[in-house]
Amino acid sequence: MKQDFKPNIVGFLCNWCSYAGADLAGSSKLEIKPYLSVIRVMCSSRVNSNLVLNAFLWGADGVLIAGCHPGDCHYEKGNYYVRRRFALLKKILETLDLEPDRLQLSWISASEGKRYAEVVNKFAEDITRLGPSAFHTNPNI
Amino acid sequence: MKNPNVLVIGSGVAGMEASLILGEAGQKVYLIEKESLIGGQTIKFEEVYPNMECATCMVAPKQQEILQNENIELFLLSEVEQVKGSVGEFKVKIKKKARYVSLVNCIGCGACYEPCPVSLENEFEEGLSKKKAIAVACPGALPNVPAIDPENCLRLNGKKKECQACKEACMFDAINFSEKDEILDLEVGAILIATGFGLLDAKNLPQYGYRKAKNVYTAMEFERLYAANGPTEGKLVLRDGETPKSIAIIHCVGRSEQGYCSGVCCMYSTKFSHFLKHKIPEAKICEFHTDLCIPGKSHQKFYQKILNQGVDFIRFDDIKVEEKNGKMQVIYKNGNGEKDKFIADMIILSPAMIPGGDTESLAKTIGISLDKKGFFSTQSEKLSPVATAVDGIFVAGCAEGPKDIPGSIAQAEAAAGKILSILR
Amino acid sequence: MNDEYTPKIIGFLCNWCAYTGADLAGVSRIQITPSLRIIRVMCSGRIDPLFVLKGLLKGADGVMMMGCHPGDCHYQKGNYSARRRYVLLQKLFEDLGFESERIGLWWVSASEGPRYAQVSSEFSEEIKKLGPNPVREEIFI
Amino acid sequence: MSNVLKIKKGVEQGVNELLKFLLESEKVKGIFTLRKMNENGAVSYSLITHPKELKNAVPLFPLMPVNAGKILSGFTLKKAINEPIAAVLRSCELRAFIELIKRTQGSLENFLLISSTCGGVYPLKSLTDGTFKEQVSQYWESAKNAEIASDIRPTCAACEYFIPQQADMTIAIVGKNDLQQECSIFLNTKKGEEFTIGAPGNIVSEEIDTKETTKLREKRQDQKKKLFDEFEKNGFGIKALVKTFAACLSCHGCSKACPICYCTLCDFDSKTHEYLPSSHEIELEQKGGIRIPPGTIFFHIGRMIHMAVSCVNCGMCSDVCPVNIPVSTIFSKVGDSLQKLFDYLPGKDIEEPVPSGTYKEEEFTEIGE
Amino acid sequence: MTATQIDSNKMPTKGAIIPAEEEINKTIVDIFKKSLEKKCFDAILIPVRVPETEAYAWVLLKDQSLLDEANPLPPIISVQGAKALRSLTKRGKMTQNIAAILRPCEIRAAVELSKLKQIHLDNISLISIDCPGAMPLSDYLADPEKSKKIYKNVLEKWGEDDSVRPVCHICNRFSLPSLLHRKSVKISPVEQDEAKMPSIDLHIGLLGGNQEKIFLIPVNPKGREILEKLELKSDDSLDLWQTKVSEVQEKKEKIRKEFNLELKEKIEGQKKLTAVFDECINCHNCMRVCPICYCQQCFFDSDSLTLSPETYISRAEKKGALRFPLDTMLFHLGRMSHMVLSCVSCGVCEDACPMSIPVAQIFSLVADQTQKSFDYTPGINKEEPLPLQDFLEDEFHEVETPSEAMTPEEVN
Amino acid sequence: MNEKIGVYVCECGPNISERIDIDRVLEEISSAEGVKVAKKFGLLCSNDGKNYLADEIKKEELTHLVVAACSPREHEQTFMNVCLEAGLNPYLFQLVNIREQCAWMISDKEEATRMAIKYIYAGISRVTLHKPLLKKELDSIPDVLIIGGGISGIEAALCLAGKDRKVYLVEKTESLGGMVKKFFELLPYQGSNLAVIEEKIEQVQNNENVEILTSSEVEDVRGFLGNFEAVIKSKSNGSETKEIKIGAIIVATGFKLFDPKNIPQYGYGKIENVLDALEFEQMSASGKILLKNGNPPKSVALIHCVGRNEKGYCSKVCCLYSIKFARHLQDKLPGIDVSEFYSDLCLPDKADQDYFEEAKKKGIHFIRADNLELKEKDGKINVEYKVAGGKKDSIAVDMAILAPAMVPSEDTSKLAEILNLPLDETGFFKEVHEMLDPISTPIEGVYVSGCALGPKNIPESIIQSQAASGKILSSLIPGKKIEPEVKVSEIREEFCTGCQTCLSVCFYGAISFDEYKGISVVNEAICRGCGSCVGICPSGAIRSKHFTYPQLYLEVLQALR
Repeated sequence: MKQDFKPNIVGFLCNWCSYAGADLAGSSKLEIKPYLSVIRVMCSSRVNSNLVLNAFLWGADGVLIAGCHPGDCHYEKGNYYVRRRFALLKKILETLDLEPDRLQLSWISASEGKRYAEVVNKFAEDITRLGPSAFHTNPNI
Repeated sequence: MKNPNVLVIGSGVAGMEASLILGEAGQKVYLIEKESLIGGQTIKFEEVYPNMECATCMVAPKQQEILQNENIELFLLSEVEQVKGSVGEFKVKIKKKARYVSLVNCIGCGACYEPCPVSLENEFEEGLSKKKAIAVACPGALPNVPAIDPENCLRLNGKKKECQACKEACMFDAINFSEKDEILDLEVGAILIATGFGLLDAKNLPQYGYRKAKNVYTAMEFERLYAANGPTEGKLVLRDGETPKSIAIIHCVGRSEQGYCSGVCCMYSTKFSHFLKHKIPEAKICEFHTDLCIPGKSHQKFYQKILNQGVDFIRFDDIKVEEKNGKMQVIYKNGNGEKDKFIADMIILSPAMIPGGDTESLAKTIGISLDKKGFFSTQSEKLSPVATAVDGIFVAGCAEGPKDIPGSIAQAEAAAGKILSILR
Repeated sequence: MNDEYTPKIIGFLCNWCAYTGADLAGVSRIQITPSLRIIRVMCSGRIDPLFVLKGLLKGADGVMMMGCHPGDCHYQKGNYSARRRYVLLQKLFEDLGFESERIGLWWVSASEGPRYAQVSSEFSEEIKKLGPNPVREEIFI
Repeated sequence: MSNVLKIKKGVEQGVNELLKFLLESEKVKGIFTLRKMNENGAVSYSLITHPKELKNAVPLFPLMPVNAGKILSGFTLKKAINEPIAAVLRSCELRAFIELIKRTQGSLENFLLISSTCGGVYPLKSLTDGTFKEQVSQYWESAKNAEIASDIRPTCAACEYFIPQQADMTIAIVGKNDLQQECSIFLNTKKGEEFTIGAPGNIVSEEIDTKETTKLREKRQDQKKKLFDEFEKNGFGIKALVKTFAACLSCHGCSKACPICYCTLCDFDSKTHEYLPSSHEIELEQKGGIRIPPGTIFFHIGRMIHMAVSCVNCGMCSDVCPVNIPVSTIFSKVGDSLQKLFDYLPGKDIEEPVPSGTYKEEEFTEIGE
Repeated sequence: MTATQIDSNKMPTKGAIIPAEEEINKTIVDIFKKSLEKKCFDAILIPVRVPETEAYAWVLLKDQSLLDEANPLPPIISVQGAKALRSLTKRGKMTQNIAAILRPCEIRAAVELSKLKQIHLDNISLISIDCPGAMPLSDYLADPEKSKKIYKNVLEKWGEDDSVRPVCHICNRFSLPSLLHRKSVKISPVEQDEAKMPSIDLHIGLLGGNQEKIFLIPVNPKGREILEKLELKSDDSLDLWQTKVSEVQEKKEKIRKEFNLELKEKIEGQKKLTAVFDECINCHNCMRVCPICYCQQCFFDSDSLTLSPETYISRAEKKGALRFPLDTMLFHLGRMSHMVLSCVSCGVCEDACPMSIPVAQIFSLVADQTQKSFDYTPGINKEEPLPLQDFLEDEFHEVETPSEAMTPEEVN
Repeated sequence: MNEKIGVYVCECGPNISERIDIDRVLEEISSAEGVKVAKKFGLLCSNDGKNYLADEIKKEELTHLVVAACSPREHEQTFMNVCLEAGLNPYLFQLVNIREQCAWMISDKEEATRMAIKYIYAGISRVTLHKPLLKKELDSIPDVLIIGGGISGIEAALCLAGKDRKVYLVEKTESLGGMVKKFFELLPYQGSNLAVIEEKIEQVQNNENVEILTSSEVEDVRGFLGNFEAVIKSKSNGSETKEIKIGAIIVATGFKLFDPKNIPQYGYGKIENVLDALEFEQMSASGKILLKNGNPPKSVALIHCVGRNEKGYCSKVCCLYSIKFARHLQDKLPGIDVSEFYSDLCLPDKADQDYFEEAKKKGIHFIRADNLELKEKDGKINVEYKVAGGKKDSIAVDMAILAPAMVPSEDTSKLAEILNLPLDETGFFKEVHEMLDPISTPIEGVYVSGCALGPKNIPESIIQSQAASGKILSSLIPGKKIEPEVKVSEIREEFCTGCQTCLSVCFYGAISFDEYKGISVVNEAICRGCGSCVGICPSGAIRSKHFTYPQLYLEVLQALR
């Protein structure tokens, strides 16, 4: 693992819970590792496999999807669907041994600023440990 | 011509809901809140039964809407001083206390907390954490603007007149020590009281050992204790930093003294068990209850689920808490009249919901009556569950009696409905 | 070949000239071949070669295209395009060994009722001579 | 006569030298060319931006995994590139690109177009069935001698347009006896000359058309005639077509691979050509039986109507056909005839309009009277 | 028990045994001729050889004479049968009664498509047949005569001859009635058993018949009614068939396991998988012939992914080079994420791949794993909801980051 | 491309400026494609800042605006308003959050600056794909359909009907009043006040803005908030149907009682003088509390929680009305012996407990028991039961009154289908959000009140009706147009394959299927813009405005810079 490896992590955050949680982490001045770029979506269920694959294949070292806790979805059921889709994607990557650990699904509520910071930092650590994604440099992808 | 404006007193879920409905209808709403933030009691909860939704996530969009709605004028740190007139033409005097921090200039960066030399007990956190004399109640409070506590601010209470640490730290010129309390005159067509509830002070019931035994908490304290934005950031620890291994939750604290069942304690106590079981799976948890009051179509299922998770539910007749050799024990008589005891590291009391602190004075100010239990009374004999005896004055939420959140919201919507119906 | 055989012919007629011409023939009580089924289009330029192809592959015995005379197009230039497409189609049919006689293009003006009657009955006669479109019996088409 | 850059190296190394020069001197931002991907011989087009990646560049490799014209069109569909890129592509690919640009499906702007006199390419199948390595050993020899290399795509063997028309530079291959010693790059345009200023090698003056190229053209023309005749021998008319397309899976892979088929949603894949159950039933009543899915012949002829005048005979369609239908032969036969009809050579001149989009008042005047 | 295992208690036990006088193919065709005569059906959808060629095409026929060239089990799959059914009924239901004779994977794809509203199964009797697999399209086209002979052998030696396509060789779903779907559907318990049966009416059993007889197996009342109309008694015992099905099943499971282990070794991991797909030329043939890929316009063919050239250049600059056509890996993984839960491993994708990439084998491997984790076997019963259109509130917690950011131990 | 993008970075006092090197940010991004100006400002959300921005938009003739400042949750609306004022479509603006999620979270200035640049790049490339979205306005009909003429329905009608708002009150039976008309007394501790009900019925009958349709049922409903159409079938007028147009609907179809016959050990229907609560209400209302043999009962057992375990919920009201029965029996038949068998007493209203205490004082026996079984014995009813600790006991009584669980009324599931409303596990209508929105349904403009949602007492039912009225009065104002959400999903017709997957995941019923075209159709008036449908559509035929695939995809790309 190189010292200067700064992973690129893409985080899809749902507007109502996780994005608010991230804001709270910010206003609580919690320190996070500067590797995660946040992309706001209205509901975690908007995140389809293509977006995740895009990020992953285009060289993201990690992808995080965060939404409201099950049952808390602002649109009632969205996160249940995304969980299924995610389970599918994870399984595909697992079967093909494509480093499924680079994908993570987390439920982060609006009040969980602390958790947001913890999740992001832990994920960043894990990814740093995994090292750069090889897709990043493969000219055939 | 009736004045179309409405005065809403209290910005808890009921007050917010009613204000939003009235605001959406195009009515001008004056929303009066005695605290420095909006949201009432609900924002203190981490999650709510029976679906364990995150309360902040539920309420935050509503809070945002209140702050952004053009039809809603919000008065924080404010109380009603006088009400005159009748339906369609009430004249109201409001006392708005100085905040000393400008809601317009402050951007909520929090730079001013650090330098403040005063450290105080944080009431919002049930005294479980400290705050400064200039502070917001909790992270994520809305509006995200601190207030200065004039009684404790060294400059304002005169103890150190030259202190202006906060002002120096503020880059936005948001702090104004010379701000004064104001009296405002409002004219409204209808008034809605949504001042909420308080909890019976457990100190008044010595048998429960509150404030005597070390780790006895009230329900509200426990709510904050496990809140992700609370004093321990959701870490469940006792005052000495230990993780509790056996927990007793005692229902009906003050029920017989108050003479009514508060209707929600059984469920929220069960919710506590749910949370505890989740966080500390190996912990022994015991719920002490009398009659279980779990109406609502999904509540029994929830109770059953917790029961199946291995939480003990014990029906008691007589109960007290004692501390012996540093161990707390719950001594009780069970449903069959047999005596028994339970050793607990942590005891959570579920006290009765009582009228909010200033209910009596507010009733006097407005000129409406209270019922036997001290809540605002409605014309229930006329099947008007949100109307008071005075035309044009309504009551919603726990100001009318103990209630759960949906009950409060429904009442708020009902009151808004009645108001829209009479003001059109 | 059966004497009874009446070919199925589809005619695509432009609204402004040919169709009016056909109407005129009707008003003038000129006998028209009963084989012709007319489809009105606004301009001969609208006749998609795919219409013609589809008609033939679905078993029409002949397809007629009719439009305004060159220079008379209601839409200025439509019939020139139609002509190119017709040429293309005819050439293509020849190359593929189809009976390119089964398609035809005629300019018929609004006043040419008799011409309309004449070209259509002539075409019908020719088609009769060709016999039914062999495509009709083709199952694997 | 035009200026020719002569690099004293074998043609393959010579071209790589040139490309390296272009990239290293930062005259171009990148090189678009074929690149070897693995040891199996698989190549793909790549945009190479770093000189170190040029070691895998195989600009003249006799395989066409995709038609580069289609790729460049997609590349510049949203807008033109704003920094120069050198693109190495074959004559038919260049023609396809130009046909697409005529339909505003891309832009030539800022491209430095490098092409070659083309000896043809091998079918992709030769790669998958392992025959490629053996076949390719003959390739350069045939090119040198202006012969038709055996086993190349049938459509390549019959291609007479192997000298590119619109390229800024043309690498001479066909009939070049000194292929292994010298690389001749014809600088056809001012742009071509400008970009080679400072390049290794020396400039001479030469004619691209030689006796040798004429010889190959004639051979290919013969081959074409043979190919077309053979097709005609197999039968004409609807019955023959049904047989030819009997195995068609309706996968429409031919249209997807075709550089000229640029539609986002092909009409034949759209709802326009879906049938109501009732229309199936009517036809069933009439015929006693119907092929499902219907419209096989309709699709192929329909596609022909849409694109045959622009067909550049690249042969991609035949290569991707999973059931070995000689699509490209049929299309080039029809295309050839239609192009003659309109006196049109696709991709020859970017200014020349597509025949179906234009007309002359005084043409085909005998029609319709 | 998983859905793929045989629960012989639930398999149909009674059917009609028909002796085959000449070839079994002729016996089957004769039954269908009779079914047209007896008005069991108005028309039949079946593969028919195109005259004067070696190609097969789906034909919907009324005319009995067309059945002479019909073959319910041709050596190849040309168009996937579900695709044919879709072409027939995408826009609505048939008004006539149609019998569709399809291979098990085709039926399953058809059932999946009916869930996706691409096929209207009303008035269609699905008739399945024990399937020994099909041969690679390229092998067959290279030498049809030889292939036909080989295929005869395949039919005789179930599961032993590996001249069939790899996915057929490892197929463990070759006899539909042996598959039951596990989840109860929302209907009364009385109908439960029937509802768990595959959505077919009739099955043609070849296994255990030794090329001398075939089994006509009704799966539901409609199937029994058809046999009645054909004046066939359906009370013959199916022991022979059942035993053979179980036997072959066991064998196939074993082959499949070993095969997939080997395959995994070959493709697993970023490097290997990328290398496998390196040769992809982006023709999308695999998607176009796939019965489950039903989209009018594939997302990966659409304009959604087109970007400005600068973005491509900057991507190239990061790696030194960038391969075109772009995003082939994205296409394969993306397509996989769209359809793999419904993948029936019919193998047509691989047949259609001009670059001979083992698409079907890879997809089948992933389908195995993913479908297992969703406890879903595609195409068994049309009442079972598609996994991604459904959810349970309490499931898949293993994919979530644990909600405990701190465990109690850490707190202490 | 002719974009003229303006990028403005807010210093937010020291909050951003001290943590991020804004000058470097500006230097970097000013060369980004399409950027015309890139500037910083002290505090953009201040009045000065807003005016500055508005001036800049006009002065620089900006086509797109990017502001890098705080969270969109804080000031997105603020800057959208600035755009509106300056004549720029507010959806051609993107707020980039470099405060909360950047400056405040990353202490290393270098890193924070790097991230800020990434974020702003993402904002710039995204904004170029933004489409100007326009607010839509739809006419709305203020009239309301109320289904169910019980106390809930009547209350809602009274609350809603007015000069400019008509109410259709549809009742299945021949007369209004519903269940409560069958009671002998409404609220236990306030005496008989049946008159209140009669008064309300009269009021509603005399209200000229209420059209009462008795013996009628709703056959079909189509449309959305503000524009529903309903077909009402009347049974009395020879099955005549009537079509009405309304803007909102309240379902108040009430409840029925659980049939005690389902639990044989209560002997209901087999043993004489075992009544259910409703039968006793009516008996009391008639004034004659008599046994089958014509004699008044001398002892009565009141049995709570009949069916509670079977249904899985407590019906809340039975405890109180059983006490009401007991006290009524004592009043009418002095000396009578009354025993109440209960499991848990549920008396959550503030006055309930006192009422119960009084009953206890009056000598009514309260027995906590389970495993009850009623048997006929010597012409009497023998109640056998177990008390806590498992001890068995029994008493013999003349009469037993069962308090069965409240269950959904017959038509609930049929109506749910017509209205496309979900039911919960218990078979009652399901509220959109049990906590926060207790009377709304997933279909905007359709509300449910009273016992159709679950067991409830009369005041609660009334509150819910008033609440539903409140919602309608505030959202459907006569003459005012409704403004549906702008960032909704849209279908690209030619790409839709008609698989209806999107329908299956849309919680709000905003997508329907056009049989003729064979494609899905989004009703923009209903869609809330969550994008679940977009997430699941494989072909990308459906997309969410302002969160389109390419927009997000460019953000991803920039994140990977």
